Amino acid sequence: MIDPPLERVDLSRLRDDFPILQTEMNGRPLVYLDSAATTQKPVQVLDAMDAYYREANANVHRGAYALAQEATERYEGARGKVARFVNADSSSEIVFTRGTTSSINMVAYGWGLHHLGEGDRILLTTMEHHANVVPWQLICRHTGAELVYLPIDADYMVDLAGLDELVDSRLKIIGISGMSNVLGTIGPVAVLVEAARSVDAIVIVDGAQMVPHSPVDLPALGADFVAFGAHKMLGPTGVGALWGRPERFEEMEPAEGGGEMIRDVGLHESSWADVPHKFEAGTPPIAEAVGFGAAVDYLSAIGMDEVRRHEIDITSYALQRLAEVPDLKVYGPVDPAARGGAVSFTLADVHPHDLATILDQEGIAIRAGHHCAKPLMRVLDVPATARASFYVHSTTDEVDALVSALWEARRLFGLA
Amino acid sequence: MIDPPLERVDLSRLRDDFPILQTEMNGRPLVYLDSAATTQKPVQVLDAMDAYYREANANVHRGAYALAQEATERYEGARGKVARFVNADSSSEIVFTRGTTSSINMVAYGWGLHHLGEGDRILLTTMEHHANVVPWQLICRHTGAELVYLPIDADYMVDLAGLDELVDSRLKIIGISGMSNVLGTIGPVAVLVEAARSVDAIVIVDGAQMVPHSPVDLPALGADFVAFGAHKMLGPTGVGALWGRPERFEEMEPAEGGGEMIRDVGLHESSWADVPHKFEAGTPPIAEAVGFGAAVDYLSAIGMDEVRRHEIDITSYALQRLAEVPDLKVYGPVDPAARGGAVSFTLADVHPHDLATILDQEGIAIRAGHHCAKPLMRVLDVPATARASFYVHSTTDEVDALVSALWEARRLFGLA
Amino acid sequence: MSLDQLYREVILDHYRSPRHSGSLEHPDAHADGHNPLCGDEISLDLTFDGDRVSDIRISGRGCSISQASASMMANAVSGMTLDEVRDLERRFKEMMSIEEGGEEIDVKVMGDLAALQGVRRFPVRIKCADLPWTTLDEALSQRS
Amino acid sequence: MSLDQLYREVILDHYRSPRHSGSLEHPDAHADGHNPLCGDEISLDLTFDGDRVSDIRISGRGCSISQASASMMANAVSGMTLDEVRDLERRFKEMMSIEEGGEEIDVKVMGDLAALQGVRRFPVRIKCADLPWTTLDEALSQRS
Ligand SMILES: Cc1ncc(COP(=O)(O)O)c(C=O)c1O
Ligand SMILES: Cc1ncc(COP(=O)(O)O)c(C=O)c1O
Repeated sequence: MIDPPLERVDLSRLRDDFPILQTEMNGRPLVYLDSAATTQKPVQVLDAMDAYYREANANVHRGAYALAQEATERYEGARGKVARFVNADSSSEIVFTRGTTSSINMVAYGWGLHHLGEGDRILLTTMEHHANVVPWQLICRHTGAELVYLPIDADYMVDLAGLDELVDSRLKIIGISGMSNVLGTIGPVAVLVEAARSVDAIVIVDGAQMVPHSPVDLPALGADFVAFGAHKMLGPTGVGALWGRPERFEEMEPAEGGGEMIRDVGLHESSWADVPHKFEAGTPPIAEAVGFGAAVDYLSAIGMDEVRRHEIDITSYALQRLAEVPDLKVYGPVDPAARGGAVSFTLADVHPHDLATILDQEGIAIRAGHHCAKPLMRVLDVPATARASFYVHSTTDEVDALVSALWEARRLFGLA
Repeated sequence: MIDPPLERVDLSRLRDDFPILQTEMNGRPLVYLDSAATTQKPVQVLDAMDAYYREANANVHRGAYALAQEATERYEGARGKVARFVNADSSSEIVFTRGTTSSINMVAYGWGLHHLGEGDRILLTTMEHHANVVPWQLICRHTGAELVYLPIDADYMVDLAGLDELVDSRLKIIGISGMSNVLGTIGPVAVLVEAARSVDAIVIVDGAQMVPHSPVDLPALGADFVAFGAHKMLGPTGVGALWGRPERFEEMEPAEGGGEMIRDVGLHESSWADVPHKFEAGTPPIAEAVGFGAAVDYLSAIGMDEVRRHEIDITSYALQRLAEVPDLKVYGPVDPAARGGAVSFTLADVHPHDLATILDQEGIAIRAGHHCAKPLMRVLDVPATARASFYVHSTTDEVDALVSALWEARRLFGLA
Repeated sequence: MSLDQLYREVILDHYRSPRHSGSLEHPDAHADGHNPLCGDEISLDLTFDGDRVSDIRISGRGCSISQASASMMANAVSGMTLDEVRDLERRFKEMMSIEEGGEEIDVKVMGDLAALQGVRRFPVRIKCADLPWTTLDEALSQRS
Repeated sequence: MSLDQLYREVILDHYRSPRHSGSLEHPDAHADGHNPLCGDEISLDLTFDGDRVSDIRISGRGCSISQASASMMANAVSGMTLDEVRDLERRFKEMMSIEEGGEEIDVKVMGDLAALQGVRRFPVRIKCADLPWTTLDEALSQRS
């Protein structure tokens, strides 16, 4: 384990913890700039999962033998770690899910389906990830509710000018990204929470990017639900979490039925277990939760203030260096303190996929495409963007490599 | 890798592949007799997942760089492996899910919610796992459909006497366990498939126990959907599969919305990707799918005929030895060829939890409780049973240890 | 041998012949207890004579530990004042939580209940022993 | 250098100045192509004069490879008989799948399309080059 707290200058030491960062891609040392899509995993996380399978694997709960008890303790222990990481008041405010998408769907089906009717409204923004759009479209089909949107302004911030007009008794749910995976924009959660309160609407925050990249105190945020996932914060695939206010969880119906989530099952009627188990039907992602716990331990050892500080540093540097490249356009706020470390850009008429291929040959992994934000692509009037995104192990050298490769792209595309 | 096919006598060699089987519980060598709850994992599965994270981790699909391509190939490669394992005609007949429970809920919400109405009927049996009961209760609430049940007969087989009476135009869905996790009973899938055909109902098989324990050719089974999970067949937690007939998948709506499952997303309307991706919203359990692929490779190397033969052998032996213990009652078919390797029993008035505690002290892990089958417990008129369950690595020595410990339980409870 | 300590004769006796078994037609307080992890159930009726437990009836299903604990508890609290019940409850909880080799159990005060001290060595089963007590707690809290 | 091979001038020229760009008001056949993995889009209209492609118009959005491939394809098939189109299609698929250092590409037959052979070395991008052809396939299958 690393010793908390690390000195700022020592973050580069972390790289040794990530086996994949020692590998090559296309014969070049891997420069991984796609952490917004999924993060790489430190050995501490891999070892925690491996140890679970080698020493403690059994199905959780209900097991009357020592191994099952140990498995249950590691699983529930992980819940406690995640709860403490987000400063929850109790472990029961954390429901383990399959990931961010699954967490949002759980609220859509578990709360939305039961509280929305004809003419009710759900307010989103045009920068939302598909995960915070499509579930609500599905719920609208079932309930007759309708979607309304807040636009993005010229500075790539959520435009709140029209908010007042949209806040009335029809408004039941506000869905907002805590941090955009395309623009980096930090969502105006506080303002929306206040607006929601005035009409008794609930606020669900898509925390997929927010939780991994900044210190969070979820109860203090004021929202009702926050969805996030492990694989974007050094943890494994296959597990995520839904944080919720206890009173909202009480109002929510289980979205899935099965074992573990019941109190009693009759042939025609059943009753539910207490929160959070009520929402965890079936064998949960046990090893994955254990890995999630190890990931938040790792992040806590660094310190989330330090994580955020490093992100601001590296993003500032990247924005600066990218500005040197002619014909390069960045989509997102210019102030590094108002944004996360996902930097979207285009280069003249070079299609982002061509850019990605060119960078790939240099060992540099960036994402190119619509980033699961097609509505936003239409707002930006581009079919796709290229996106570099950073995390705790990212270095200025890696930014430099990105920038040189962009110059090479200019040459290849004959941009003078 | 082990070399296929193993000689029958060599199955015990497999034990070296399972690190946890070399450990102790309460100071005694672990005798793991709870494979029906979850199986232990061979190193081959753990290594495949570890290697994925160390060499190839990236988000799948859409990635234009080599690492993302490699991750996608491993993920889709795993889909191909699982498809071949169940003899599917194409990889697109396999949807990766969170597990068996999730697979059944997907059909309930994706097919049931859209095809059922007031007065329609869903036919289940009283031996179903909660995972194949509760989702249908939830769908009945939403649609006004009703549940009807086939009972269990005195030989612990599904009683088909009343079937004809229940097969009429109201019948829309039949849900049947391919193999009971409590009784070991093999469900009468073929008979129910024929009954369903006559009235155009669909059949969904809960294959949680069936798929891991016997050679399966899912298309030949005749059912419309089969749900199963990795963690009960040497694979990791956090992933499962839903096999479906292509034409049924086409009739099915996505149960969850988000990234990866879309063709296009507008502000108010979206269109879906092709099957199977249409049903895989969000970042899938990538490493877990890779582990699932390694698990079916391992089972295929043994050969599923051999797996089944071993299960019949060890179950015969267990039934024989258990019959020697006075006051011990087994719940389930006596013919080992008509059942799987989950053996439920009670011993006089010793409560199953007390039994489990006593066995636990001897290093023997068995399950005690309702096994997520409360309706069946009512049929059997017991609050709980003890259950020993076997898999490829189980030995007759382990059965012997179980039987001695049961004698010890007799002594402790003063049974003469 | 610790299993012998867990399954002492007095425990099996209470398990097999539970005292104060049954229910009351007009209870002053009632509560149902349930251990979701293992399915054990306790249903508890009480009547009071002023501050004193005049009758207590318990029905339930479950393992020897939960059912014996219920029977022993019923025996003990029957006829006690509320304060005495609270005191016994505190002592019982203490007994279940103290380290082995810690404070001695006062067998005179605890009576048969002292037989449950072996449960401490089986952490999975402590909840079984606790179930009747948490159910009693709920019934009493209804009353006040 | 392989990237230079991929992004040859002729490809960039077709990317920047796509031939046969646009749509037809009364097409005899039409198809939309879409690569769900990267989002590239192709929309294709055809008219026929008997067995011969009399006009072809393409509009689309996407990377240099898919758009250049579309433009080159339109150039090549315009005026061809259906059999000739099928033959060219076969040759193109062959070119994209053969091992490097394998059979020589017949530049005379393939024309500008030969410039796409560099794509083979970038397996992720082969689908980009293929997209216009699978879309053409669909349009032709509508007709028969
Ligand atoms: C017959 C049967 N069905 C369904 C399930 C549910 O599987 P899971 O908990 O992995 O979703 C199980 C296992 O618990 C089972 O044995
Ligand atoms: C802002 C945002 N929301 C939601 C998601 C969906 O997360 P997942 O795919 O892990 O469910 C992502 C990541 O893809 C994201 O960046």
